[in-house]
Amino acid sequence: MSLDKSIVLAIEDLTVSFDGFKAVDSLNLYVERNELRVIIGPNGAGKTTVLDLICGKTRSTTGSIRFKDIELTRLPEYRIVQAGVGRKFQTPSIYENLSVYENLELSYPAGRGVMGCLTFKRTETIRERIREIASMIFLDDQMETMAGLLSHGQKQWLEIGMLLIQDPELLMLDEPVAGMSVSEREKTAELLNRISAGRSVIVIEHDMEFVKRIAHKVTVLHQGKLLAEGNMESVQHNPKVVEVYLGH
Amino acid sequence: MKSFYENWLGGRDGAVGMLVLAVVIMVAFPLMFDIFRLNLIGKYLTYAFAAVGLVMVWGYGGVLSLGQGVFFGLGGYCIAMFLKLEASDLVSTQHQTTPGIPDFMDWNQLTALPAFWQPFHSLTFAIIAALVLPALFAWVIGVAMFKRRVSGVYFSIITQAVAAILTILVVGQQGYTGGINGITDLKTLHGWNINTTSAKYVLYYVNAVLLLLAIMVCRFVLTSKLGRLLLALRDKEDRVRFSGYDVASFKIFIFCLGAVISAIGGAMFTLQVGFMSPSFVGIVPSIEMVIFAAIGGRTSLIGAVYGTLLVNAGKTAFSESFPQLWLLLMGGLFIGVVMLFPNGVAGLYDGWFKPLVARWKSRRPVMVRVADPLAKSE
Amino acid sequence: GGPPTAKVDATGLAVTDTDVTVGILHSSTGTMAISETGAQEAEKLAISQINAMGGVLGRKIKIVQEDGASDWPTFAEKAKKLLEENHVAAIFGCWTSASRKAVLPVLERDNGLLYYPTFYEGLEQSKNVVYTGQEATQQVFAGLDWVAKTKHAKTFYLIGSDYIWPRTTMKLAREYITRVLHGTVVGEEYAALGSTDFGSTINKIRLKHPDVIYAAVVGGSNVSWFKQLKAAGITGKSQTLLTLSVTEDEAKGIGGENLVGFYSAMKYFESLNTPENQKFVKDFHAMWGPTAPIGDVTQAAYEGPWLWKMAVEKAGSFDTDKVVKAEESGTISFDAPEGMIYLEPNHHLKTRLRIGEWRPDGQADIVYTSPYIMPNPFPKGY
Amino acid sequence: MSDAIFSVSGLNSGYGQSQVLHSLEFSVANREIVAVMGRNGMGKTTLFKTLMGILPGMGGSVRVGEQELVGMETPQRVRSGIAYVPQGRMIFSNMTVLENIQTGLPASAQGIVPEELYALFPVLFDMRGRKGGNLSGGQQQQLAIARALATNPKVLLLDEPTEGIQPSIIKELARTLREIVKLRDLAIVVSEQVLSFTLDAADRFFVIDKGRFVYENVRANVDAQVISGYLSI
Amino acid sequence: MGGYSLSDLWSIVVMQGFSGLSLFSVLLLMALGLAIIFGQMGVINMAHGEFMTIGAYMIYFCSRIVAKYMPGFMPYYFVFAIVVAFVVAFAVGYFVEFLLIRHLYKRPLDTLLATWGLSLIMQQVFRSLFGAREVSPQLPDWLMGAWKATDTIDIPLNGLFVMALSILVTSGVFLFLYRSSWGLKVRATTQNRVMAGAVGINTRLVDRLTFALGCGIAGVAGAAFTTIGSTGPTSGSLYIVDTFLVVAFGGAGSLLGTIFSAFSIAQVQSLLTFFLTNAMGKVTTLLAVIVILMLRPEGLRPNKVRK
Ligand SMILES: Nc1ncnc2c1ncn2[C@@H]1O[C@H](COP(=O)(O)OP(=O)(O)OP(=O)(O)O)[C@@H](O)[C@H]1O
Ligand SMILES: Nc1ncnc2c1ncn2[C@@H]1O[C@H](COP(=O)(O)OP(=O)(O)OP(=O)(O)O)[C@@H](O)[C@H]1O
Ligand SMILES: [Mg+2]
Ligand SMILES: [Mg+2]
Repeated sequence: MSLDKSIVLAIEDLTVSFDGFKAVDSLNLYVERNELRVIIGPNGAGKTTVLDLICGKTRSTTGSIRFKDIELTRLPEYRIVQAGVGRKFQTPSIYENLSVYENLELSYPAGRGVMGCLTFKRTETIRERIREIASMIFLDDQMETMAGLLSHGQKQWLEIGMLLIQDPELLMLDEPVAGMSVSEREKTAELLNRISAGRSVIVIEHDMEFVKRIAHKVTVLHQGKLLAEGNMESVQHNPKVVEVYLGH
Repeated sequence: MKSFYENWLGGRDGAVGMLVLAVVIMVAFPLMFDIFRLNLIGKYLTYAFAAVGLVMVWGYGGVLSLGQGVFFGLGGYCIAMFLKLEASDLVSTQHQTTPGIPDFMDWNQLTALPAFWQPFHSLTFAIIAALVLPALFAWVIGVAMFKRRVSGVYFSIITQAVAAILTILVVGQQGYTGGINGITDLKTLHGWNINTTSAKYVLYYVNAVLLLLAIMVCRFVLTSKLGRLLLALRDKEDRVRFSGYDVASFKIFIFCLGAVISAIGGAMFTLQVGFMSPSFVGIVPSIEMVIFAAIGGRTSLIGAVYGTLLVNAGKTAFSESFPQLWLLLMGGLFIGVVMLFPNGVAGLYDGWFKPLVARWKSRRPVMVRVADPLAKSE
Repeated sequence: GGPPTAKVDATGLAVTDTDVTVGILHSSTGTMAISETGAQEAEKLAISQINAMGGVLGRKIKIVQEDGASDWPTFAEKAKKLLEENHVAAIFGCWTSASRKAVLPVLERDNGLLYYPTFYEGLEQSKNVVYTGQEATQQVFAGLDWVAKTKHAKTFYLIGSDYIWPRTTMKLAREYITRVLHGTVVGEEYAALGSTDFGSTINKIRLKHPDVIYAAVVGGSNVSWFKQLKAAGITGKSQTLLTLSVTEDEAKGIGGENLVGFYSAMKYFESLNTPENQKFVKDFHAMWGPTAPIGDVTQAAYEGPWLWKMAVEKAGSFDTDKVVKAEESGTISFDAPEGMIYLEPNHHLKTRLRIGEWRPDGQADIVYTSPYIMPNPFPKGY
Repeated sequence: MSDAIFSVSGLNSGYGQSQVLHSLEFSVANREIVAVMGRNGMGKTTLFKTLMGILPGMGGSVRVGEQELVGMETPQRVRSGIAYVPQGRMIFSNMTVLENIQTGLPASAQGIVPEELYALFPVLFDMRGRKGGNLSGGQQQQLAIARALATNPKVLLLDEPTEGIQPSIIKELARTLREIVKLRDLAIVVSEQVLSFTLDAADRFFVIDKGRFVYENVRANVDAQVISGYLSI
Repeated sequence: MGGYSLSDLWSIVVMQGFSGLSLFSVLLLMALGLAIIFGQMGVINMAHGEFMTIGAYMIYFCSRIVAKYMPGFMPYYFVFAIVVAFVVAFAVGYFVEFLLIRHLYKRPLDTLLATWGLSLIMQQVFRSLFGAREVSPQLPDWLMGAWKATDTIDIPLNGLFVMALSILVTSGVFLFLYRSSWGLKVRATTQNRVMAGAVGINTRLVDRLTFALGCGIAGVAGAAFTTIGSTGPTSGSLYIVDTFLVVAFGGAGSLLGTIFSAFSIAQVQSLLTFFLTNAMGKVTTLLAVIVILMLRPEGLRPNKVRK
């Protein structure tokens, strides 16, 4: 079967079970190019696990994940990344003891081998790119700050920046605005809308206001299975979704 | 030039440190001590290689190797094999049943030189082997462990087991290795008597220069992007992995680098002390090497040298003055350092000397991040 | 006072008109301290007795003590320090072969003197060393003769710790058993140093029913070995066991009750019933306490300072070369606690071998004393 | 307030050299829910850690009833009646859900988890045998709240409790907190950055900015616009 | 195996099986204390061997006292002396935690250095108190004999004793850690000390008693090992490497893992040393451990959760 050109990620019949408990249960999910997809669903629905499966952190029991014709289920993590999949973790995962600049630099996709690292030079192109990304994530005046000293929201942005600099074709964000202040949420929404141009983005989020602002299409998971899929409007009024997730 | 200064010496702080160290070991010590003491210091400085290697592997690579003695020993044995063959010429071994082979082989009824000893007739081979063998061995262990993501204490325990295995093998195969006695009675290097005073001075200086070079190489690695990557690895290994790096290959590299540096120390040990024995391969010396690095400050290359010197000088001084009670003093030293100077000798410098200088220069205090008490300490 | 220093010492040794400095180099710490303590005590006893008698060439002996810390490189370092910094006239010390091998090049280079007290594997003779313990042939052959004869032993099981002394010794023993005694070696086994589990070994031994267990296990393993033997029901009542590595020192650690009926082959036992020995035992206990055990090595260590004194006085000088010449003259003998001993030109002693049968109180009954045995450190054909 | 069960005065705190909280002053009545609102990095977590004695603090007074807590170690404070749900969950990940809850239970409970806790968070009952670390983010948050409630506290401190929790449970949680203070003698302090939850739950509002309270009001008088203003600068 | 009678072979199989089991109980008893201190608390206690030595010396001490003042009590004193060993090692552990360890929970790696120093000091103290030579406590006869199960099968009584003791101690520790509220506190504390404090656990007390308990168990182990091993200032160092190996191989933090690991190491080692030489047996066992750790990077029974 050849992939539809516009489909970047095709998850088919994906299942993973932990000691008999099926966290993801024969899931099918397709993400298109340039699409910003939001996945919602109750706590424990399997959202994070799906991302874990895509980026190779967890290995599937059965099923396939294809990213542009590449089968990801058996690739080592760093190859998946090199293929163009970037992933942000639920809690900010940055190098607290390095500066913002260094955080971004380490994520720049050059010199990824041992020798490459030893001979790596900060060229003007690289510097330029780092500055560009930094201003995109609102951190251009914090370049030399130790990442550990940033506020929670800034850390989240920095991690997004670290992914952006790799220019991935698929970007996955797990609860990017959890713990952010209201204004930061707004800025983040704006940021996501901006970066979804030219790539596909998967976002997991519980903040419905935020979802509304960014989602092209929403997928609802429940107990590892697909519960509903569609635009925000239809999903929000889906009685099943209200029942298990949104509440009355 | 600038990049040499920045990358190999580590900027101003590093260059000053290097300079002080160089003056201390290359000028001050030779002026202060007679050749006997200087030779002792030379011996300590060979351990410093292992400590520097551990700073890289443990301090920066974040994996605690409890088998660093294995590499020190491998390096030392390779050179010792060459020297032993040279010392076992037909004339000096004429009373043996089989003249021309090392004495311990004769005692063990070997009648011919084992094949794996043959190439060690060549000094070039011995030197290459002293560097390549440990690296290769480290690479094998590294690939086996890091590719499988063995880490933390499991890695430590495995390296310890490797040290135990090697000791048992070396001790058990005494016909081939000299057993527990080791390879003793080494005399000349290409006809050059290594036991004369002048030879000792030469070896001391060669050793000192090599040590400084080793530190510079490590500096270079640490100031390169790889150094920052190592820092990142210790911080968030998963993030590094998901930034597209093959984490294992970096750990393997650093482990091999540490191994080679330790091996140079072992080789220099053999030359300066005139023998090599399995008591460097085993678990206890490996732990002692960790202690040198820890006393030095774990993440300080130069600190490792001072740490090694401090511990060994303490050991020698205490045991000469109090042959019956010196263990108490050594134990006290270790505990004292841990309790009072959590970051070792380097911490003493960073935490006390530097702020003093900074205050003296009345710089603004920099904002530091206090470790979050709720975060798990691991 | 004796002759002036300029006459007795031409080599810059630490000799003055009133005293002479020697070194004692044993392990005070680490795993070997257990064994080396006795030797150290005996050397100090001998030196204090010699000093009480007026010293050597009219000079009182002063001691510099160093700790080898059970670590061979440390032994080499400390020997070097004693010779190059303290300029000692002689060193009494070392216990393991490995420490001696480490010290040997230092001695030869700096032309020092070492008095080495332990029974050992032989295959060595240095002009700078006097070996006051037995070399392997002295300890092995007569003992094997004795078991073969009195116990009509035909089958032997050899077990030792895994290092050079047991391995070399067992090699001699195997040759002797098969070639001279026409017996068979039914098993040969080496336990890693420090191993504490002998379950499998003991089961293997059972399977073979040997007439004699011939043992050379050392250190902490030794205690485990005998305790586990006893617990497995293998005791002196039912099994002949001849060991080369149990002296009164070890017996104290093993516990006499675990050794009863087993035999040791040594040149000396504390229970030796001669006036010289009784005086020695009395003096030793007066100095180091009534419960301090005196083993073979302890006694051999005691001989060191005395032999040195005799050699120095014969040479009329502390000068190493002259002392060595005196030692090699073949005329030095000493009425030691073990009986008369003769220093042979090959730097080893001509002595007797004794077989002791262990009693519950940690002492041995001497059941056999051999004639004098010439030291033969390089036996041909083994 | 006279019937204050929890009162804080002159509280200063910070990290190392830098002071974060500046003489905070507030009290909470029994059966009252107080919300501390504030943007990122304004000192909410610092406040809670100081109250718990996890950060040493730089002076001031913290009282539960008549008892002064300053100077006490953290566990003593807990025994004096405060309980804490930290930001970022901090559950014991190698222990089962049940065991996690049990760590909070007083000795008198003999390890039996009160029904009401499970009623509140049914998922915890279903997963009581699973390792805490294997739970999803939201499930862990629920567990952390349950663990704190299990200590049967007089004062409950919740640091951004809604982070990562699904909307229906957030609504449920607000209802439940109100329920709990109705049933039990309990005062609740909850920190949040978003208004919707606290508007449902809290009786009184504080806004913290750079370590100082800049706004205080009771619900009846609260102007959501004003608070939102503070929260979205 | 030609040349041996069938009954011979049978009895060897039985006795060999038994020596595997008794090695298992020795390893287990050694490892239990460390499984608590290292496995649970994360303290790399290099002085663990010395705590065992305390136990061994306590047996010696008691045996001397009893032999001198109450010779009639001699056959029974051993059991009593084990309790003394526990109490003394526990007390020493209590103080060591107070003076040293509690300052180091935030930097677990430094415990290696500090406890190494501690072990040197303890060795010197033993040497000063009891002399540099090995000592031999007088053991009751009933303990040192063999039970003649059949004509050709002798089962060592000390092995049975150690086995019984290790079953006892293991079940004690198991109940303590997994069935008591105290154990819950221990596990919570060791996972996150600050958070445990924040749910009301007196972490200082928990830490101190837990560490002391681990030391006490080491004391019991040392006491029991007087029946099979030596008692001298450095005796403990004979056990320390194996002890760490067993705990780590099991998967730190898992008591069941420790039991499995002791069992498998013991059986493999005892089998291999029977068929190979002693040294090669040991080498092969270590190699097997390495290979298995490679396949299971977090020990036999990893205590793994998702990160
Ligand atoms: N390693 C594991 N072992 C056992 N159960 C697991 C494991 N990993 C995940 N689970 C279970 O799988 C389910 C899905 O977890 P997941 O983290 O994917 O949920 P989620 O949708 O991200 O929830 P949330 O919104 O709360 O973050 C949960 O019930 C969790 O307990
Ligand atoms: N470990 C630390 N070391 C030094 N400063 C810190 C540390 N933790 C927090 N701070 C500083 O203290 C201030 C208050 O932080 P705090 O965590 O209390 O904020 P918060 O209101 O809880 O924010 P958030 O909404 O992000 O949780 C911030 O400016 C922060 O930079
Ligand atoms: Mg999730
Ligand atoms: Mg906060």
